[in-house]
Amino acid sequence: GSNVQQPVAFRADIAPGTLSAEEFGKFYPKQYDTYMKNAEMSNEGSKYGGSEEYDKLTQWPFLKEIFAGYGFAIEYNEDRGHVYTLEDVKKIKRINEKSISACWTCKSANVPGVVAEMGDAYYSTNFHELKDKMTEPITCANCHDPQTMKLVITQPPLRDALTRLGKNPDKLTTQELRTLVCAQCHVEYYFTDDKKIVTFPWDNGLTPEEILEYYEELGFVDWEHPVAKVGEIKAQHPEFETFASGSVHYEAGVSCADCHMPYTMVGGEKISSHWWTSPLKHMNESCMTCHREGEEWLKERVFYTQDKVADMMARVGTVNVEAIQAIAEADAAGANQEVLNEARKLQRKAQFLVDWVGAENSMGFHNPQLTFDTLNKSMDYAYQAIAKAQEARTGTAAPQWNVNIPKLNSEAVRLMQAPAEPAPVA
Amino acid sequence: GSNVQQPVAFRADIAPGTLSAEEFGKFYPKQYDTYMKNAEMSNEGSKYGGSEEYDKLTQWPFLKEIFAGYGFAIEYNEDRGHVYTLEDVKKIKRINEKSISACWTCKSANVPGVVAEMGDAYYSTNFHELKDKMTEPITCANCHDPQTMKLVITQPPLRDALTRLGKNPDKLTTQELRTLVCAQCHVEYYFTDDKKIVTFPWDNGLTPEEILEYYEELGFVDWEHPVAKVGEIKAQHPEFETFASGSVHYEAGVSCADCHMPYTMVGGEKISSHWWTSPLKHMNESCMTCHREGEEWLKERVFYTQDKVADMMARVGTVNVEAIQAIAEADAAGANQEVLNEARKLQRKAQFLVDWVGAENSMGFHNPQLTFDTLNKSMDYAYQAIAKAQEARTGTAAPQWNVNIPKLNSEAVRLMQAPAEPAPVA
Amino acid sequence: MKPSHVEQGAPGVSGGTGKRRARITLVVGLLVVLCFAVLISVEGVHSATKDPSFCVSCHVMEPVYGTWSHSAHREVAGCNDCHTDNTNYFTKTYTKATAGLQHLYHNTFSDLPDRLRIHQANTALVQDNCIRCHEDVVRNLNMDPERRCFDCHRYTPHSNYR
Ligand code: HEC
Ligand code: HEC
Ligand code: HEC
Ligand code: HEC
Ligand code: HEC
Ligand code: HEC
Ligand code: HEC
Ligand code: HEC
Ligand code: HEC
Ligand code: HEC
Ligand code: HEC
Ligand code: HEC
Ligand code: HEC
Ligand code: HEC
Ligand SMILES: [Ca+2]
Ligand SMILES: [Ca+2]
Repeated sequence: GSNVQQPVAFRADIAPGTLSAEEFGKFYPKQYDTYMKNAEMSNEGSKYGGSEEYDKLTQWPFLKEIFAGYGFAIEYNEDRGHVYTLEDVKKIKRINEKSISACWTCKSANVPGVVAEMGDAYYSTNFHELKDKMTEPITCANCHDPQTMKLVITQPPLRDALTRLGKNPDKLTTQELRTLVCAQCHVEYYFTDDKKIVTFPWDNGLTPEEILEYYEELGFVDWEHPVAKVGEIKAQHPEFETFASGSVHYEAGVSCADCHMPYTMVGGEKISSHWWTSPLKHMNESCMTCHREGEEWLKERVFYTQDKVADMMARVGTVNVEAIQAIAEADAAGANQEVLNEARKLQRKAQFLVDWVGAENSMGFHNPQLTFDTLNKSMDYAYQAIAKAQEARTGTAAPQWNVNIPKLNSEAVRLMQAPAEPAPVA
Repeated sequence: GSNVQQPVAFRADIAPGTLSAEEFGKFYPKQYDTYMKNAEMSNEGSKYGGSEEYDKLTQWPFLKEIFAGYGFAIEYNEDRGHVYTLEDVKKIKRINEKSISACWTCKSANVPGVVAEMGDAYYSTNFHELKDKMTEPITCANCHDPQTMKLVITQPPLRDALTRLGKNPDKLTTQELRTLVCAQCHVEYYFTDDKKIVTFPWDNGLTPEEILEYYEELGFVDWEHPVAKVGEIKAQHPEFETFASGSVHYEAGVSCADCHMPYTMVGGEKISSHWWTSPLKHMNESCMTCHREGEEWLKERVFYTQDKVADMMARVGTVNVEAIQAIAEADAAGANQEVLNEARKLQRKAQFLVDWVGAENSMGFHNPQLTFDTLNKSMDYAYQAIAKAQEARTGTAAPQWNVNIPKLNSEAVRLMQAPAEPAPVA
Repeated sequence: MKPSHVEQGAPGVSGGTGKRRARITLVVGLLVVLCFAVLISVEGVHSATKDPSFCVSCHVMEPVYGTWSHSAHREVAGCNDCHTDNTNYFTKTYTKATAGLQHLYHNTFSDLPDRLRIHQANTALVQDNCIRCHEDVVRNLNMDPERRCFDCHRYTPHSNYR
């Protein structure tokens, strides 16, 4: 590697423990100016995302059905800028008098300090009890060491997860950090049963199927669906997992910051934009360094993927609702409960997978192949649930076809050369 | 445009009507040498394609079930080089004593001349009757005017299709021709009912769904499936349609020849390789002028897509077989025929769509998004067919959920501002 | 059939109308300076502007300079070998002067596009230069007149930069 160090124009020695963005802003006014743009609310340029605080349950009516009995069926909005976190978490109707402080975790720069103070007891403490301690939204302190301005992982759940996976959270490369500072929050999580600690389910791997398997092994349940009578799992904003499990951009070494914090010229100087929003609002900075085709052309490519994902999700969501109804109807008709429970198990898997795609905020762009795959698997499980529910009700099972499928050309050639061999079942 | 015309080194004035590759080869030995490589048989570099003549029915057992009652269930092989066309079409067990000459159409340079001679009567003439006239496999004459070596569309079916769509087959740009010379053969086709003319079903558009719609309007049937008792449509090698309906490479202006006939340095000069085979055998020439990442990296990207497509196709194929069995079982159990016929209609659609992907020879690479979409729609129809068949048998319908889904952020915002409006059904 | 949808991004240069008058005055000024230069010696200007180091005297030219200087072309083709019309002395002088003025104008008023992109109109000129040098290699090929060598040779010579 090169041993030429980039000269750093200026590093203020801000006092450790400083949290307020204004404080940082005094020394880094250019970054601060872009940070203030996070207050802007517009959907300009975006077809499925954007920053207006509109209702996701209106946009995707099937969500209301699959989330029935859970807070997400009451209020669920499109996300907006980092400066709104405190306002939004406080006013959302998902918060009730029994809510716990775990919900503050990704909303405030105060959290790491509070956890250092209170230990794991923080998480299960009543949400309203800690309201006064949460004075800051997401600020510079969430990602930067104030003294050196180096990127740091401050959020305890990510520090824990990395450590569990054998990675030292303080020994990461800059390029890793340019993604992992976002993975502090833009990840799927759950609360442990006992202490309600915010935990990332990454032990089997990062793909939706591996995470589903993790939850199955754990027997984890977020809530009981009142119509399907199924213990369900809720998926949340798995941007990092979707992106990092094999997407073309991740494999090309691209980081979240490359697209969401592009270098911008401000007064003849390059800085990292701190306006975290849809890159479709500033494709020229975000994409056109790497892509030589025109901006309009590239945007059409994004929409080509997103339109297909949105249509597929609409359909898969619908089939998921039908699965819930099929189970409910069979139940009401006095179906065989043993068979019906198999349907319920399938429904749970189907729902987690479609929820994954719905909760992921890029409408498939972060990893198109994986997103299509996940939706298709959801549809498969949902229809299997319907077939089982119908079987439980009518006593008539749908046929099954189980045959080994070689797939690879090498395997087909091998089988042709040894045709006598008995074909094992798939 | 540029006004510097490239000087063309040498153009032989080969007599019109010359068909033999050897004749052309005397004047264009470099291209001829690469053409001779089409005789090479190897699967090197390829996971799902390749040039060995192995059995596709072993590789994909579901194909045998969905093609039951049709020639493709008897023998169906992986395709190989252009020089084998005559040998392969003559020996394939799909050809019987009643086969027609339409089957010669994409196998020999003699065809355009024979059609000029015989007119449309050619197509329905007995296959064996014209055996002696078919002396050449695919040769230079299929794509080149011997006198000028300019690219020309020689195949009558493509000339007809283009003319029908209002495009003059003799007024195409070079870049268009670099794709359309392949579209002479690598396309979905059918035989018209009366004269058995080879026809391309492009009047509604090129996507699998538009082509399915075309066949539905026509009520076209290739054969009767003996188990499902459904009039089925067979899909064939829709490389062009898949590629040209919105793939990232097509929209970037890339042509078939760019990847399958890359420029190669021969003796200090560039020529177009005339070895048509899997580009995974020569990615350095085919891909690496446009793509900067390493060859191995790019190949992994191809496999990332292809592996997911192959797994999905295996699953969707299986569900298609189950749909056929569900219909057969319901029929055997004396089901309501009216409802069962609805199941049959759905099965026909499902089968065409999975067949499309199986018949397309790139395992999804030519257009990943469209391929995933097509497979997912096939699964949807196949499961609907199962549900209908079960309904026909048991009298119990699975529930339906029909709700308008706004999808777009703009639409969600609009609805929130006018909440009173009645929501139309999807 | 759409042969190609690849657009060469046109730099979105915008200027506030209020500043326009002052600018025109300045541009005239610049023109005068340039004409002087021409009067003194066209050759002088040519020699002053022939070296890539002249091009990179502008900040915004650094990335393309950097990528070029790591390319196979560094030893064999300078900026002007590709970016001016090399048909003859007059076309070379003309294209240098007009492009030079444009760049000077934009640079002086610093209404710089975020990402530099070659102007669509200038691609034909570059293309002609590719062919000028590589005639022997490509003499057999019959490329579409709309197609550019650098549609495929996407990273010749500039590559990408972050
Ligand atoms: C591991 C980090 C993390 C935890 C823990 C977390 N959130 Fe969030 N939250 C996010 C991220 C990232 C977003 C933005 C992405 C999105 O909305 O999908 C978000 C968005 C939100 C929003 C705005 C959009 C919406 O959903 O309406 C609200 C409100 C919210 N969270 C409330 C909560 C509540 C209540 C809890 C506790 C049950 C909670 N959050 C726990 C990371 C987290
Ligand atoms: C969500 C994470 C996050 C937050 C919050 C954040 N930054 Fe950054 N910051 C980054 C990343 C990522 C980089 C790029 C670091 C790199 O590539 O080395 C960066 C870079 C910087 C740099 C180095 C120069 C540059 O522009 O690349 C400064 C200075 C800076 N940030 C200041 C701030 C200030 C001031 C705030 C608060 C107003 C802030 N940051 C909030 C993630 C964050
Ligand atoms: C400390 C937690 C946290 C960190 C760290 C974090 N985010 Fe967020 N992010 C959130 C929450 C919470 C929201 C939603 C806020 C709301 O809607 O009130 C959000 C919203 C967003 C949005 C949506 C904004 C819009 O205009 O709709 C984007 C984009 C985003 N984050 C990107 C990033 C990127 C990129 C990084 C890393 C460089 C990052 N975030 C780091 C918690 C975080
Ligand atoms: C190659 C570019 C690229 C990379 C890398 C990338 N994103 Fe995105 N991101 C996008 C695009 C494009 C969208 C879609 C925006 C839209 O639909 O308007 C998006 C959407 C989002 C959104 C929702 C924005 C909105 O409009 O509400 C969030 C949040 C987000 N990304 C976070 C992340 C995180 C976290 C990472 C890293 C784990 C990441 N992104 C990596 C390009 C990227
Ligand atoms: C740091 C480099 C980099 C950045 C930044 C980047 N990309 Fe890419 N992108 C790539 C690479 C590498 C590929 C793989 C193809 C290739 O080799 O060109 C790719 C592929 C794509 C594809 C084709 C994938 C497909 O499924 O069709 C699209 C579309 C795309 N990028 C859009 C975007 C958008 C939109 C942005 C900005 C929000 C963006 N990219 C930012 C490097 C980048
Ligand atoms: C419109 C052009 C066209 C027509 C008409 C056509 N084919 Fe083909 N054929 C192809 C192409 C292209 C391939 C290579 C791609 C593939 O195998 O999917 C092929 C491959 C084949 C192969 C080798 C692979 C295999 O399928 O086993 C045989 C044998 C064959 N065709 C026989 C026939 C027969 C018999 C008919 C008449 C029913 C026929 N073809 C009609 C274009 C055509
Ligand atoms: C399946 C179609 C096809 C067949 C068959 C075919 N060619 Fe070509 N040929 C092409 C295409 C496409 C080009 C590229 C034309 C262009 O870009 O202008 C080409 C180009 C050429 C050129 C121009 C120089 C070059 O290399 O680009 C020559 C000479 C040539 N072919 C000779 C032959 C000879 C000799 C044969 C038989 C041995 C043959 N071709 C068979 C499609 C074909
Ligand atoms: C006249 C009809 C015809 C034309 C024109 C044609 N093909 Fe083919 N192609 C076929 C047939 C038939 C086969 C299968 C031969 C066999 O298996 O016997 C085939 C096979 C192939 C294969 C598979 C070879 C392998 O190694 O497995 C490739 C790749 C291919 N063609 C590409 C192209 C490209 C690219 C073009 C245009 C430049 C083109 N073809 C033009 C009829 C045609
Ligand atoms: C961007 C590059 C690219 C373009 C453009 C392209 N292909 Fe391909 N093609 C591939 C790749 C990669 C494969 C997969 C090969 C494999 O799996 O071994 C493939 C596979 C094939 C195969 C099967 C090869 C085999 O191994 O049997 C045929 C036939 C084919 N393409 C024909 C076409 C035709 C006809 C067109 C234009 C309509 C086209 N291709 C356009 C890259 C391309
Ligand atoms: C369709 C894609 C494509 C286009 C258009 C194209 N080239 Fe190439 N070029 C290639 C490929 C592929 C190679 C590498 C051949 C090899 O390695 O055997 C190449 C090789 C070359 C080489 C030789 C490099 C060496 O290693 O010696 C030169 C010089 C060249 N091209 C110049 C040009 C010029 C000048 C044009 C425009 C007239 C052009 N190319 C247009 C694909 C293209
Ligand atoms: C003439 C140029 C050109 C050629 C030749 C070409 N590509 Fe591409 N490819 C592109 C463009 C343009 C994109 C879109 C992304 C971008 O802007 O880089 C792309 C995107 C891709 C992607 C990302 C799409 C995704 O779904 O992840 C892959 C993978 C890829 N190409 C593989 C190949 C392979 C393999 C070959 C050769 C067989 C090839 N390409 C030949 C221009 C080309
Ligand atoms: C006075 C500062 C300056 C100098 C010296 C300079 N440039 Fe530029 N150049 C610019 C600016 C500013 C732009 C962006 C404005 C635009 O796109 O027209 C630009 C854009 C370009 C472009 C892309 C737009 C186009 O015209 O197609 C090319 C190519 C270019 N310069 C080549 C050169 C070459 C070659 C030289 C040396 C002979 C050079 N430049 C010297 C400032 C300069
Ligand atoms: C070998 C030919 C060649 C040489 C030498 C060359 N350029 Fe270029 N330049 C190109 C081509 C080709 C493009 C267009 C790239 C594209 O759009 O894909 C270009 C584009 C540019 C652009 C616009 C940026 C862009 O990516 O489109 C600038 C600025 C530029 N050149 C400046 C320079 C300067 C300064 C030098 C000398 C240091 C130089 N060029 C040397 C061929 C060349
Ligand atoms: C002034 C003459 C000149 C011009 C103009 C020129 N080249 Fe070259 N080019 C050369 C020479 C000489 C070499 C051999 C360099 C070596 O091998 O070190 C070369 C090498 C190449 C190579 C092989 C090395 C590589 O970078 O891959 C390609 C490809 C190429 N040129 C394409 C182009 C294209 C495309 C253009 C126009 C955009 C162009 N050249 C303009 C003289 C030129
Ligand atoms: Ca948003
Ligand atoms: Ca093959």
